[in-house]
Amino acid sequence: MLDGAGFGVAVGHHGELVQGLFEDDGARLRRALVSLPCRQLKSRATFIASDGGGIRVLPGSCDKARRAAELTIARFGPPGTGGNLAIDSNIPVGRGMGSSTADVLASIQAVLDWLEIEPASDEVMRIAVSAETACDSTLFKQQAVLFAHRDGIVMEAFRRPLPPIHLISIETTPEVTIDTLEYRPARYDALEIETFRPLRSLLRTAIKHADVRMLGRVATASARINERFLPKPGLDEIETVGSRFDAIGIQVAHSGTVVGLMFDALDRDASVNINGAMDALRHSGFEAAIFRH
Amino acid sequence: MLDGAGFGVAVGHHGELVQGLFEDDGARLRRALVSLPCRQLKSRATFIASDGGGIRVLPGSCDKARRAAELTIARFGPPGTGGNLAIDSNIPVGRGMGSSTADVLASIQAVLDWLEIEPASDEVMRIAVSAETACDSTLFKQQAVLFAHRDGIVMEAFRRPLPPIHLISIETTPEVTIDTLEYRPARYDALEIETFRPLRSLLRTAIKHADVRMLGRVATASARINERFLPKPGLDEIETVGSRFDAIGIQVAHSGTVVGLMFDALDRDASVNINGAMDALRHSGFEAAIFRH
Amino acid sequence: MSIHVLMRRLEDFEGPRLVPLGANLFGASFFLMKLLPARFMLERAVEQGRLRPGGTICESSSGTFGLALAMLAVQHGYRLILVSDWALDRHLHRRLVELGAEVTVVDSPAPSGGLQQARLDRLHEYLRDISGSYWPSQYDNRDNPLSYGKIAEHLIDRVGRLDCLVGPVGSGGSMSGTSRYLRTLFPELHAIGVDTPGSVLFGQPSGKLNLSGLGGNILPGNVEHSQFDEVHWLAPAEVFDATHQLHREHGLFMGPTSGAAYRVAEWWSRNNPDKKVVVLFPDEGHRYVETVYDQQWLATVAGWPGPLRANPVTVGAPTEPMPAWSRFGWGRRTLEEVLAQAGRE
Amino acid sequence: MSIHVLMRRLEDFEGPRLVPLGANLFGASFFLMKLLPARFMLERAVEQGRLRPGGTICESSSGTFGLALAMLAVQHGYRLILVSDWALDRHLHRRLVELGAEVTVVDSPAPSGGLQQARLDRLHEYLRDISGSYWPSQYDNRDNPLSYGKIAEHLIDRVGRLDCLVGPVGSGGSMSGTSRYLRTLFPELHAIGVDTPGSVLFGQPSGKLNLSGLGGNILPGNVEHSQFDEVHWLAPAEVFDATHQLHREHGLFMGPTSGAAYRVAEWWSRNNPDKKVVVLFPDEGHRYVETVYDQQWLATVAGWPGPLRANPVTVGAPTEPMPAWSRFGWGRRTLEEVLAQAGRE
Repeated sequence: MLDGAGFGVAVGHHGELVQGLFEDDGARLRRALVSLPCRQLKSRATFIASDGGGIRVLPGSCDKARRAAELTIARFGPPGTGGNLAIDSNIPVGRGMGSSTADVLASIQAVLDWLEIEPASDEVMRIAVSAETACDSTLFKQQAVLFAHRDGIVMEAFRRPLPPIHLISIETTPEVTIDTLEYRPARYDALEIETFRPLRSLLRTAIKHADVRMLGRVATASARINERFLPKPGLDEIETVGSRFDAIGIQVAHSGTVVGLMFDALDRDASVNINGAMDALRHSGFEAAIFRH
Repeated sequence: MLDGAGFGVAVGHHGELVQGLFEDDGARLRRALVSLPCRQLKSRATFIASDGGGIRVLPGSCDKARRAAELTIARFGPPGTGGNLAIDSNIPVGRGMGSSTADVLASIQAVLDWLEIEPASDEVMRIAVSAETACDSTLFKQQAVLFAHRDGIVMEAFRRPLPPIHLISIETTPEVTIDTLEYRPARYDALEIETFRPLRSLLRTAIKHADVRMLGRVATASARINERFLPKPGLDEIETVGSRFDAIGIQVAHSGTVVGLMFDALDRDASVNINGAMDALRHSGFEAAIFRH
Repeated sequence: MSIHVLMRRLEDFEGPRLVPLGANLFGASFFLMKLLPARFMLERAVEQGRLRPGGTICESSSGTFGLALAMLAVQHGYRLILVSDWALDRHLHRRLVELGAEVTVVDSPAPSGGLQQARLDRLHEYLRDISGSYWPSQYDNRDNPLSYGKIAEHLIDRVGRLDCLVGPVGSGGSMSGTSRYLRTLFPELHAIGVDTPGSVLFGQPSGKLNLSGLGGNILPGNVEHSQFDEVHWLAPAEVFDATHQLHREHGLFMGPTSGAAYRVAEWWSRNNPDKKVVVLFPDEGHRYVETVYDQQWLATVAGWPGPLRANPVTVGAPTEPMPAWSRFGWGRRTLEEVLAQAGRE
Repeated sequence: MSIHVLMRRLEDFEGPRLVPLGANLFGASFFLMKLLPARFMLERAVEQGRLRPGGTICESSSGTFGLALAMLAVQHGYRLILVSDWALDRHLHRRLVELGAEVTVVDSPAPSGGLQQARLDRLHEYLRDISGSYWPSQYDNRDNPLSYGKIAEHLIDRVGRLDCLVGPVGSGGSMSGTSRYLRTLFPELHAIGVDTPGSVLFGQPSGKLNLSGLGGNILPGNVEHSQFDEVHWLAPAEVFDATHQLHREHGLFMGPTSGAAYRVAEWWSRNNPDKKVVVLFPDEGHRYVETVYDQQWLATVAGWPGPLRANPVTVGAPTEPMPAWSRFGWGRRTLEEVLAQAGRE
């Protein structure tokens, strides 16, 4: 049992389609989000067990990943298990792109892979939230979910996965990074809280009908609400470029610095429009990259 | 691109928790089910590509798996791709335990693995239904879903995965096998159709609260309705044994021959009860095996 | 499966609104409970070719079933003839007429069976004379109880597992149907029917009835007696008092059958605090502003304003005289079984 | 975030029931639309310490807002004082009293501002004399429009993307609030307000009003004029005719403000067949059985039974005399902008 290695992979994201405060059963308000996963962004974890001696991690900065591995062993593994955890990730740090959650999830998966067990998704999410205090919804690929990222609870599962979206990723403040955990959660006012209600219903409808244009409306509205808390320099200008090139909306990292200009991946003209928008954005001095679904 | 091999794994199931006819949007009636996945039952597929020459499958009886691989290549792969598909499965055939769906899903995954792409769950399910005319819901692990198995559509996604259930698996007619595709779908009457409404709402509630006892009620009711179409010899006797040993319910393969006596996997007394029930069932001449979650 | 016919334009009005009335007591307050069985019966009649496009629906009703039919007839293009009697509220009468229903009011009782029978006699004349006419016959149509799967679904969605269902019994459809569906999942469900003295539904000798919607002088085929664990009978003054209590204490302005059910449910829930109880409130109070909700009218009611019984008296047989609130342990028996035992004692 | 106060016992009654009225026209039929803003205002007042346990709520209302407050007060233990006038339906009056509300009827108009002002004067006396009293003030309380996010949510859930919202304007809360929330997602939403001649809400010179719930002689702070693309004014006879049409053709028994909105929505929808329209129906017809739904009363209404305009006349300014159905392209402007332009022309 103590031989061998376990592997795990988890993806990063490009911020959120929606993030806000939503009523759960019993009118309880919960912070929740829908992450926009990016499969180009990956964290890979390798776990090699040893007999005792605690868990060491490389790079040493991935302390939450180490903690996640420890928690996974404490919950499922043989007592006294130690080991070496190696993380290899291409997800930018401090941009609100889920580097930390991806490291944590990949590490949990690596330990589970080594243990050869496959617990339910809610157990995995509970460990991730314990390790990190909050966790994105990137794990949920089969159905899109509205995920209470601080409670580790699915508030609502939608009927379908997210429809395919191409993105132009814009780094609005290349010189600034944000520590997600240090960042103080938004204090939404009553108007904002009530606005999340129609956002949620359009989100539900849009996913059910794979209507990316309506999804773009939801993302744009959420990005706008977030401006009061973590404004993105140049957002108006990005939106204006988008409207010239038939973008379906903008979305942001609600606790990060990136902005995404969204395009319908199933639209025949998407490539041409994306190239046009890229030129226009670069011309305006934005640092932009294309993320295809 | 044409080098290398792709691997895929899919699990079988022990019949369904529920199967029936349910109203969708616009009051459209759809046949749908919730499979009860069994991770001990697995089909593993290996795909090795070749340049042209069609797709060959081993064992040759797995024709639907071959067709699934073809459809996957037609949808995602380079034109003209051929190859060898090998299936290795421990799922009993003709028992309503999803051997065929598992072969199909494993084969699709193997081709996708070789292509290094990861399409959305709804695309995978569409291919599976095309290959097989119907497909179980075993793919959906993160959230339990009510799945329209002939349309390949998720009718409803629930907030949580299925709670852990231990099973005593009983083969009611060892000498009989059933060809799922040849088996004529149940013609439910109005009372049965209306009964699926409260079943569905208790299913939703039970999954949301991880209430296995209520889930047992739902499964038992569905098994009872199915008696008019594909009766399971000895069902009453199995249920009586169950009630003596605190089973939470019975479930059946609605188009197969197996019956499951369900136990709460989180109940401390489950093991003792399962052993007691096993003895009682064997004493009554049943062919029974334990499937732990 | 035959063609799935849809008459769902008013579907949003079919389900109840759930209101917590106590720690474990929930009221299911309907806009018009009969809308669901009426729609279901019509859909099924069309599916089975018993009702054709533009056909004529004929029914005997002085209450909510007639209104439900009228609302559906106007949506889906049917002619509607309703046979009614003096109990028809004048505002409701006006509404039915504006909805295009042809309303006939019968005022002399039949030699046997009273007004209810006289209305049926008139109804049968229409059915005989109008070709292609269709009679929903809510009292005996099996599709009436069959339609309540949707209500069972709704109740489970809102309160989860139920231990007890309480409701008034008129046609028998709602209580028999809903209990049956709920018992598929909760076999131990305790079902309590609420009736009134002088109603033959649960074995009382036939007498004059002063409560529309509760009990009757003819036994409907849709009362499935073996679904009931317990039956209560309330006298009119008690029913009206409870109706006002429901309004005063919970803000729910409902008809008298709701009041009757509320009194019984509140009592049972108080005595079984660990059980989850749902009580059915079939219609709103508007039809009763000139009767139940009018103090002058109430002053003419026998036994008003009381004193009233605070608890039911348990009777030995449903055939006993019942001056006021009485209860009997029905024990899921048939009417014959209960009456046979009552006769032996 | 402050404490999240819950007063949700009647929450099931807050949302509308959706009814298809045409290919792309949906009616949102409310039990009592004011229940949602009333609950929301009270919750917020408790959160912010403006309403304390057992406190006294004082409000001026002769209609549904008063009923909503009374239903909530009885649920959650508040004393309620309502100042009303002759327009209070007697059955509603009786209901309010049974719910424990203390109802004061003002019958002499103030020298300026008429009855509406006289009621406000009386209200202010109560607020001054009763310590710990709280005035919801639905006409100016920002929490009124704020509460309609839930309605926007509900409409999107049921019909998806909306192109046009039509509704009567009284306090301004429902149309201003719902439009605002919907525009967060559908900025191009076409919002149509329905008013009546003689109401100052959209610039008519103040005149005698014969329609409760539609328009007013005092301009509420909650009418956010810049939310409206188009405004219609209907005379009483037109409103009542439309109310009967809504009942006759769709089985919906609603109050006159619903009828007014229906006429406008039906016309706009007919002229924009590719647009999805939702029309708000704020309350049911029961309060009007002795007026709008009574033919004898109707015979006393000026201009009844017609002839009536089949289409609106487009006016050049909202200040023009309007003998009958009129419309004006408001263009999301403020009242000042519109009146300034009207003055220049």
